[in-house]
Amino acid sequence: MIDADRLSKVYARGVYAIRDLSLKIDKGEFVFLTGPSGAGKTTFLRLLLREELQTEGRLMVHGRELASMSSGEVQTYRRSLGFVFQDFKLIPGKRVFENVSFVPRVLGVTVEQQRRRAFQVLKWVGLQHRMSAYPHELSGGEQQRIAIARALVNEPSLVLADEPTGNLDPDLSLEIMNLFREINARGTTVVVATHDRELIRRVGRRAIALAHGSLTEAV
Amino acid sequence: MIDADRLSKVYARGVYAIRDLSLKIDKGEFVFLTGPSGAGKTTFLRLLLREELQTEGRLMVHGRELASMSSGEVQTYRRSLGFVFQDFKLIPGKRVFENVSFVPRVLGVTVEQQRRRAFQVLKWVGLQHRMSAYPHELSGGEQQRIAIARALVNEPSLVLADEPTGNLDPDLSLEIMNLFREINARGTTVVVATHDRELIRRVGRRAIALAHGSLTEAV
Amino acid sequence: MLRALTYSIQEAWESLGRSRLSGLVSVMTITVALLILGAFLVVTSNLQQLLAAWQSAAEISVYVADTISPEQRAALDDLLAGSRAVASHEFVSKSQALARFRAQFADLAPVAATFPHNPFPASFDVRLRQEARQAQTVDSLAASLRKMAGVSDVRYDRVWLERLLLTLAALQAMGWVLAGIVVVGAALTVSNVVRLTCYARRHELEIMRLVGAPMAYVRGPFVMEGALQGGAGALVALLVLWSGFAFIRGRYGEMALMALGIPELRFLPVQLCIGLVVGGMAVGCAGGLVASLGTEAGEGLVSAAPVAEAQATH
Amino acid sequence: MLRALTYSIQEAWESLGRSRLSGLVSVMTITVALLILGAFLVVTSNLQQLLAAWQSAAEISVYVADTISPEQRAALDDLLAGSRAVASHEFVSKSQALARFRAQFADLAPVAATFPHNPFPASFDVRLRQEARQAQTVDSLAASLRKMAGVSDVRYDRVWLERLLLTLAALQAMGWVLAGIVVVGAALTVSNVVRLTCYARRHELEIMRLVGAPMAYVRGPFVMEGALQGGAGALVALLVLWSGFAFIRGRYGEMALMALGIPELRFLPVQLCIGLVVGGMAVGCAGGLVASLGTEAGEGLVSAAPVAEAQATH
Ligand SMILES: Nc1ncnc2c1ncn2[C@@H]1O[C@H](COP(=O)(O)OP(=O)(O)OP(=O)(O)O)[C@@H](O)[C@H]1O
Ligand SMILES: Nc1ncnc2c1ncn2[C@@H]1O[C@H](COP(=O)(O)OP(=O)(O)OP(=O)(O)O)[C@@H](O)[C@H]1O
Ligand SMILES: [Mg+2]
Ligand SMILES: [Mg+2]
Repeated sequence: MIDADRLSKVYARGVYAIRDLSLKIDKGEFVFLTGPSGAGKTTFLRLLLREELQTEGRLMVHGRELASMSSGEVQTYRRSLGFVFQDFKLIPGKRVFENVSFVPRVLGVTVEQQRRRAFQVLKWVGLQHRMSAYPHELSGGEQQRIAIARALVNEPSLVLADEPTGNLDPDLSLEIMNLFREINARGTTVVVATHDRELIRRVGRRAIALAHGSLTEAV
Repeated sequence: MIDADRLSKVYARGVYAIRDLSLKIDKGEFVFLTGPSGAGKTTFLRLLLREELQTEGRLMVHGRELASMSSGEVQTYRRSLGFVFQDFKLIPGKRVFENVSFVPRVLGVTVEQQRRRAFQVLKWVGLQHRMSAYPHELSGGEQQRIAIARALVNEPSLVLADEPTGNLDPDLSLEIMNLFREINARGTTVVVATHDRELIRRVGRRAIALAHGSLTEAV
Repeated sequence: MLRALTYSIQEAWESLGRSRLSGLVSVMTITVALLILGAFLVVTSNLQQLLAAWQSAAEISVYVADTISPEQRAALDDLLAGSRAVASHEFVSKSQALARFRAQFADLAPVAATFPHNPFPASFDVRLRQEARQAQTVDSLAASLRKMAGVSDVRYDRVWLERLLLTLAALQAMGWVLAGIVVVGAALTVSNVVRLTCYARRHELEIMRLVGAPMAYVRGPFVMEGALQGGAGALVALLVLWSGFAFIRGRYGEMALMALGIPELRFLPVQLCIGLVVGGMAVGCAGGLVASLGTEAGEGLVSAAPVAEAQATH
Repeated sequence: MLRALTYSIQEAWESLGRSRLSGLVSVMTITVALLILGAFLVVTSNLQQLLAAWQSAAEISVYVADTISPEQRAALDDLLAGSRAVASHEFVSKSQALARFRAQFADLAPVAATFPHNPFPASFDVRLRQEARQAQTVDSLAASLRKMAGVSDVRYDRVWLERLLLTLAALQAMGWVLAGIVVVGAALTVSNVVRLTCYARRHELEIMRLVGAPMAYVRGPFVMEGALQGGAGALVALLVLWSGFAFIRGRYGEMALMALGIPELRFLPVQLCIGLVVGGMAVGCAGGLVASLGTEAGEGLVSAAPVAEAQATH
């Protein structure tokens, strides 16, 4: 599914965020991406979203090289992804329900489908009762769960979650991970970046550890 | 130092974020505020910042009732605080160093004092080498550390930190907590909201646990 | 496609409803720009009537000797009819000239009564074409007329002619300057409105980009909102303009017609009104499109800070 | 306080430097608003000269019988001198009247030569005060003049008078309408610029509020930036206006003076120029102040979405 080959990403000022990274993630896998602050986790996920282009090396998803996609192909590719942003990126002017149903809506899904899916994912993250609140009326953890709901609403075939439990307590974190496991069981590939070693231990899936942009150990 | 008496905060739509909360924090204490997502931690800190006004009850800091302060007094009061926001609130258009020295600058500190203090706190959080980067060029954890540095730059007598380690790995989290402990040892009162039970256990200070806006247990 | 359209209309409508003050300011700004443009057009079109009225005054008088033969007169008539500089000409006989004097100078009626015989010469009153109204053309026409047999004198008011020329040129220059300022103002207005729209929609846009939404969805609401605002602005501008026009006409209309010698005070023709509304919508659409493009490219239009922020946390 | 000032200037300067395009658009918008205002003032002040020139034309002619006695003439003189409606009056003798006829109607010089004796009556040319220039006032003055001994006729051109009245009224009405539009436009412009400034500074402002920064620091940079932009806009507007004026004067100046009978084409007086610059800075300051107040209160000016966002994550 995901195949990185000697991948490097250099930002302005010569900062190596990813350096010579080679790794493979199979279709249907559930993988943790871990490592200290600034290790390159977000950068790797952003490369997978094709928000950034690598400086060197090759990054393939579904057997397609991301760097060589046309902008139309990027659109199509992104529609098959679900992304949980580290900073949530909720739309402040829209209610929770609209925030979640916004994605299927702009992808041209029918109105009933939009509502059905949005209800379902809000229920999954336990926030159906806060449906008509605005994001700024929610606590940090609640906002994070809305961000998770939005990533799942479109039944993506690949979920990329950047620190999705940073604002959640351990019990809730585990619940969310169980949700990811469920989705994963239905065939979706899941990549979760997290610092929470405890969580990784409790979920017990493969963890890829980065440090300074390179692999350190593959547990 | 901090004295809450039957404190309640009701948001619009009748959401009780804090309900009947009574607690005391002494001068020079180091206290954790914990509890599940939506327990009211942020709300309590925002009441302490006087960003919100309580609906019922009384909240005293330094023996002064916060609700009865004039807007001039609020200014003076806030200058004695250091606040780490859950969403960082860095200024996107300013470099890291400017972001940190911004606070002493707008409080009328001399230029050398500004630079000296800003250097010092950046060193504390281990980011003096990223001084001239813009916030969007930093990883989530790096941004969070800048937010912490900014809260400490003005040598506050009370530090309120909302989830300051949500984006940091366990080792770094402990380092930051050691920093807080150091400041605390010099007489500053510190209140840290966090989900990280492991961290609380390792730091070993008093923890106030909230749930649904009320105390559950005081460890 | 239909779904994208529905979406665009819904979003535009919602956005207008949500940020009412902001939308109002945008609409009012467009209104003012179009109002100035419209007022300019109304004044211009009425001034043109005024100029036309002025131009119908006789401009060259060709005095004819009392002894002119019918052939000479016919030759003169032919020359004037054949000249490309002449718009029209008219023969004024001796008795007509006397009658005209009596009518114009009623004060001197007793004087006229004392004339032993009619002292006024017959003449041709010649009106010039607008294009030909240049001092040299007139001079050369006058010179060739003077050479004709039976012509006693050719007179024309050079000062009046130059005043007319000058007034036309000044009006034209002022018109161009005003039009230029209005265009710059309108462009700035639209760019300000567009930047505000960009700011207001940046979160939606970022999400759309990141989930791979089709362009129709990304740009649609912008274009729709622009069109709605532009159209509304144009309608309001027309309404205000018409009210102002009706008020002025009601108060000064009759007098204006009498005094200025204009047949009627004219409002903008219907086609131009429709044109203004369509133009307003088009400008709004274009602004919206630029806004959507600008935000996509993620630079320039919005100042440095917000762009940085759009890419904020990594 | 000094430190706050330094800070304000630094921040304002930095902010202008950072968002160059944005600052440029703001300055240009202010420029256009002041340009329209300035052009309006220049045109108005020159039109006033034109009106003054028109007004100096005689408005009432009081014809005097050839048989008038010196006492009667003195009585008439006194009446006119004492009337509050009269600006000035001048006696035109019979021979002056004849000379005037010869000069004005050179065509009819041969006719004049045939007159057995001077047929023109002597008269008083009366000019009216602007305030008195109302049909009724003139009518009653004329009536009382007619009753005087030795007066053979009182003539005044009602059409001309009404035309003058009408033109004045129309110009005034147009002036008010234009001024109104310009004021609304300027207000909208400033509000747009202010909203953009609010957006650009919202992060700084929030932090300042939350750390208890003194008001001088919160508002200073806004006010400074507004003042700089307003001042720059005013200067550019004056420059453009002066260039335009110099161009028009260079090209049509001489003719204009001759044709329109204005003593000179005037630019704005120096005081008004300074006033415009100071006014631009004041408007900028005021806009900045409103922006800082608006952002503090955290509502209204900025549309719903960004406000929500300012309070985003809890
Ligand atoms: N746009 C950018 N320009 C320059 N440097 C950048 C940029 N984005 C990230 N970096 C740098 O690249 C490195 C890796 O960043 P990245 O965001 O991938 O880390 P991360 O593993 O997600 O860290 P965290 O756990 O703190 O979120 C960091 O040192 C960061 O400062
Ligand atoms: N402005 C608001 N309007 C309405 N409800 C709000 C508002 N802010 C917070 N709430 C609600 O109040 C409750 C407490 O929120 P608070 O932010 O204090 O929780 P928290 O303990 O900080 O949670 P987290 O750990 O997820 O950040 C939540 O249920 C939240 O939805
Ligand atoms: Mg990260
Ligand atoms: Mg919180």
